[in-house]
Amino acid sequence: MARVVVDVMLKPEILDPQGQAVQRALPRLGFDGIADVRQGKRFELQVEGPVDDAALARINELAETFLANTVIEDFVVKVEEEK
Amino acid sequence: MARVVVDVMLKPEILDPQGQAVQRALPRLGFDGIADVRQGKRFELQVEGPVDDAALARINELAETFLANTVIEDFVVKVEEEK
Amino acid sequence: MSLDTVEHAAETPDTEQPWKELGLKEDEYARIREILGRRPTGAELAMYSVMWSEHCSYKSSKVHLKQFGEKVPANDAMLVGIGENAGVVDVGQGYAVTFKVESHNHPSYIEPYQGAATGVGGIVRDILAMGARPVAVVDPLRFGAADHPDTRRVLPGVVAGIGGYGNCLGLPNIGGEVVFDACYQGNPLVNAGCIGVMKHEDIHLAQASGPGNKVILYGARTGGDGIGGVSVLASETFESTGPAKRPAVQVGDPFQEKLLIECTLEIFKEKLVAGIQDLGGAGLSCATSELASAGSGGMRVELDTVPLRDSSLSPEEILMSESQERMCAIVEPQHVDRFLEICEKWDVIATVIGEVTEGSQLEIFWHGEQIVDVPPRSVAHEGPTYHRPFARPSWQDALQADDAGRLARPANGAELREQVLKLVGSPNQASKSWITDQYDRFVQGNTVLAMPEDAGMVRIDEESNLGVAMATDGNGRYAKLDPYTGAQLALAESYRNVAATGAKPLAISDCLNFGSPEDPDVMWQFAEATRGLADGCLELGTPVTGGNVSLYNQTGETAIHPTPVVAVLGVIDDVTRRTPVAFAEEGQLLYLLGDTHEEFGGSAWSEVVHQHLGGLPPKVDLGREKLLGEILISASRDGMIDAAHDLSDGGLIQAVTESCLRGGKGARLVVPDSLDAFTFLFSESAGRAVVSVPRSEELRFNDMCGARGLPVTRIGVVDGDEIEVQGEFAIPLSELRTAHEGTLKDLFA
Amino acid sequence: MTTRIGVVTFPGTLDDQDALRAVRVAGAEPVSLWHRDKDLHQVDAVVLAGGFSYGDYLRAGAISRFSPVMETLIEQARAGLPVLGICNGFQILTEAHLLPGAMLRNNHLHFICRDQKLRVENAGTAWTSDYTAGQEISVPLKNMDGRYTADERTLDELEAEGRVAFRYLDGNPNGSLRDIAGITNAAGNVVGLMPHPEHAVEPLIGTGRTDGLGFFTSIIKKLVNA
Ligand SMILES: Nc1ncnc2c1ncn2[C@@H]1O[C@H](COP(=O)(O)OP(=O)(O)O)[C@@H](O)[C@H]1O
Ligand SMILES: [Mg+2]
Repeated sequence: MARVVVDVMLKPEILDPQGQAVQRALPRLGFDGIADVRQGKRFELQVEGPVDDAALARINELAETFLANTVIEDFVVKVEEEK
Repeated sequence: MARVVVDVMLKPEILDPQGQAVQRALPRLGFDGIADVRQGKRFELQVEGPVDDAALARINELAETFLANTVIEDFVVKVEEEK
Repeated sequence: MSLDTVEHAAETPDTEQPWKELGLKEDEYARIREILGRRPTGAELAMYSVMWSEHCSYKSSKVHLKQFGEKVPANDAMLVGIGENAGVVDVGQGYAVTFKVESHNHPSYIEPYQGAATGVGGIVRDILAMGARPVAVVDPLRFGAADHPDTRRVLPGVVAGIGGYGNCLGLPNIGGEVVFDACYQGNPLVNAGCIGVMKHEDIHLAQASGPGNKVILYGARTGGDGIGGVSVLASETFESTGPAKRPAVQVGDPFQEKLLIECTLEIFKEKLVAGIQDLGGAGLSCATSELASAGSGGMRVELDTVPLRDSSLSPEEILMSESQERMCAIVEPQHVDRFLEICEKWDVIATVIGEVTEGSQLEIFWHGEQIVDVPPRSVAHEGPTYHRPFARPSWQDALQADDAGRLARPANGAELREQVLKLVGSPNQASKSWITDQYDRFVQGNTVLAMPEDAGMVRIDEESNLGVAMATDGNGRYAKLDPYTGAQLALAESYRNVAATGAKPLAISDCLNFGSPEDPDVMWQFAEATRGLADGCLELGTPVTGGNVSLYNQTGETAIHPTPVVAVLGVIDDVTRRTPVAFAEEGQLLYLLGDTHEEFGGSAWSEVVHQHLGGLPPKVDLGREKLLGEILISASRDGMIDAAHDLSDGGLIQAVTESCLRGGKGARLVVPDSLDAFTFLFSESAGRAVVSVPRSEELRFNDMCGARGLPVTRIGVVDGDEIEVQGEFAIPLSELRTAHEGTLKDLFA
Repeated sequence: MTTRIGVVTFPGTLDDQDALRAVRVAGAEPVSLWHRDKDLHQVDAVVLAGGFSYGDYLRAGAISRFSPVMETLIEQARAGLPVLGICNGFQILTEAHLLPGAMLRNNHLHFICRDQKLRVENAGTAWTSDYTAGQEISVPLKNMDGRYTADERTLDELEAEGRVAFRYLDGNPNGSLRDIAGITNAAGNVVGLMPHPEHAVEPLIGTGRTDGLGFFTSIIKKLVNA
């Protein structure tokens, strides 16, 4: 079975309060040199059968219509090697 | 500036209701052939200066003590090529 | 990219400007040129276009809204009236209460979660800007058909957004409405209300006076949110270097808003502000022009000092940005340091962006060059006024003639029973707990009553037990049949709900949701509804303290039902005397207050059983509503009743079912001689309530009603674990509970 | 000498005023503590109140756990200072590893607000001595991330040592493992639970019950008798 990963991130121009809160906490924790933090979602899908173009097209559609809210989010679909 | 990504996923033995909810919705949306869905978090960090071993070690520590709660979560740190 | 300065605008009168794309009419653009004596700069055009929009200027509605200021009942508790961020009423003991309802309909259709969340955020800042601590929120909602697939997208998102924002903010949600109707399919209504409390001396107004005083912007950084339309300007007038498409959707940060609230309250406590305004629609354009306009007029702003989230924003975009969680304060110079210190304490970014000046112009600079030089009143308060044509729709008579009285009625007890179960389990009449359990109703530790009570009630003074109550109501079906009466019925129901808890209704706010004002049918509905509401408020003695209008709620040619939502605020001297809805004491007597007629037009029964909408809505008798209210309040204060529930949609059987389920006790009902069982159970005559009276109080209660001339009928007793209508049918509570409480869960969980 | 009980306010804490009120209603002196201040101002016990500190961003309690006040609190809690974590406070205590396990999103993925029945399993902690073991109480529950989770070994250990302090009755509201609503550390001074006893200390307000008052009277008695 193959693993397909869908990364969903807020569009760059959209406010990301979570990422901001994390970033603001960093100096307090003694971490500096990190200019920006954005927080998004990662979906790991276990796909039955071959991950061919047709399967990827379907997963793209799934990401576009369901996993991501394209009004405010962008997404990337990647096939991962199974370890 | 380089981008470092930290992926945080619930440990495999921990119930992931968000992933499950996604998976359960799939048939309704007309998608099948996906055996499992897990949902995690993705952090994109913009790092100032070079991402050398020292910087990576610090980010690993950040992930271990802060970005992930290792009681329930695993994490992976990756350096991404800037596009 | 060259900057369109005031000087440049004066020199280039013939430059083409995208006024049309920004939604201005030709004559409006001409008027702007006339006011300024030249063409506007890009920044000025942006300001005028958004401030003169329907949303900000109320240009179609204000000729009708005027009545709320004219037909003001005497002897009112109003401290601050319409025109400010929110009205303020005196509730005694030195306390003042401010409250308001606003719509966030269109954004919630596009992005349900964020649209609803930022709706809550916006109304809370309005209340805060008056100087008050927000103490509770309410959320009247309307969705398309319950079983429509898109409702599955919109409803869970809206509910999660309202909960996500309100819960994180620490404001108890104490009431609201959920109504389903196909007419709201492409136009859900997401109205949100907030109540705030302060001492009289703490009332703050949105005005900038005192030359030399500083203008401080504080809260979130400004980003490219909600400026979709204005990007046209950046890209067409100039060669924009920023992202081509700015988002029309705003994302809320309730955590930031919580900090903003605490920080602002601490600033109020130290009396550090001379004027204050929240940033909502039209962002800085609105805040600066309104503050200046309400003050002496002069203000100078250095726009490049505004802290940005996105450095590529153009000055026009900064002026227009609707980034959430921001406030603007006018502060005397000697208080600035302390002001900034308090902001720092709460991790809130605060920046001096300008000052109040001697002059009468609002002047805005960008990198040292002047890009705005306008009389602020012309932007904020002197927008266009339309006298839109209106006429009674051609279909209105036929609709009213289609009498619900002719619909087939249940023929026997078995059919009645079946229809009762169908009614109480229909989406509109079903329990809303699947939704309301997602809202924190306990936070702040002052909630006396919350869902599913008739009105929400919060204690505002721990020593004296002074409290306030609020209910919101609106019935679009009634208003469609007759908008004048429909608006009065919304008012009457909300008034009745508040009185049923034992609180005295004081004043109202409203949210008027209608279709396109360019349609004379819709404008007629609007004119009728506002007239009905204004007349009703005059008669009931409850002034309109403020509200909100949402127009263009329509899909293509089809408008939503006219939906005036009314929020009534009441006060109760001692919250320990409040009356809940639950029938909890076995053996207590049930009395029906008021008169029941055969009134089924627009009723829940006609909808659920016959999918019918026609005829006339129930008649309104506001004198009777007032009397009923007085009786309910006296009875509660004097301990004559243990429970009360107003009768509204669904009629008596709906109210009795809710009260029985809430108390976990059954009831035996007897149909009064003067009525048939069907009318008794399903009629929606207004001005009624059902109460539970301890036997020891029966005489006293009857005497009081008799002495004051309110019809009262003994209809049964609290008893057992079923609802029995004698001679007709009985339904076990468990069966009613399954029908009533399962519906929304089955649809949306 | 009156007992002084501190309540910490983090940015985004919501139920601090309620907790202070509950302390007062129970008869102790409430003391407000500020997240940036390391000083605990000689309080005899501390309540970490509910809410959404730092918006619950990252994970509930994850950012607050690193506040200055927590440095002192963690040290003193280990030395025996009584600490009660309610809801977000419980989440902070697990993030700070003063209590084992972690809190995850409710299994139904919704915020839930309801009156919740609980059984007091351990009446021997600093915060529960006014209850009897097995006693059933009802207090409001309201949270998004209330599903208690720990590995099997930890759970078995908690059970064996009687450190499951409260269990949900009449239906598990969030998928918490073994119906756990609250736990205690081995010494019994640090207790955390998801439901809100501070919302149930006055008749009429909230659910109209006073079942939560015992938490506050328990600690006062313990401190007075100490
Ligand atoms: N969206 C909502 N938010 C909060 N409370 C709600 C909401 N919808 C309904 N409620 C509450 O549920 C109860 C029943 O609602 P409803 O049947 O509309 O009341 P009524 O008919 O008395 O106006 C009321 O307490 C009302 O405030
Ligand atoms: Mg009611």
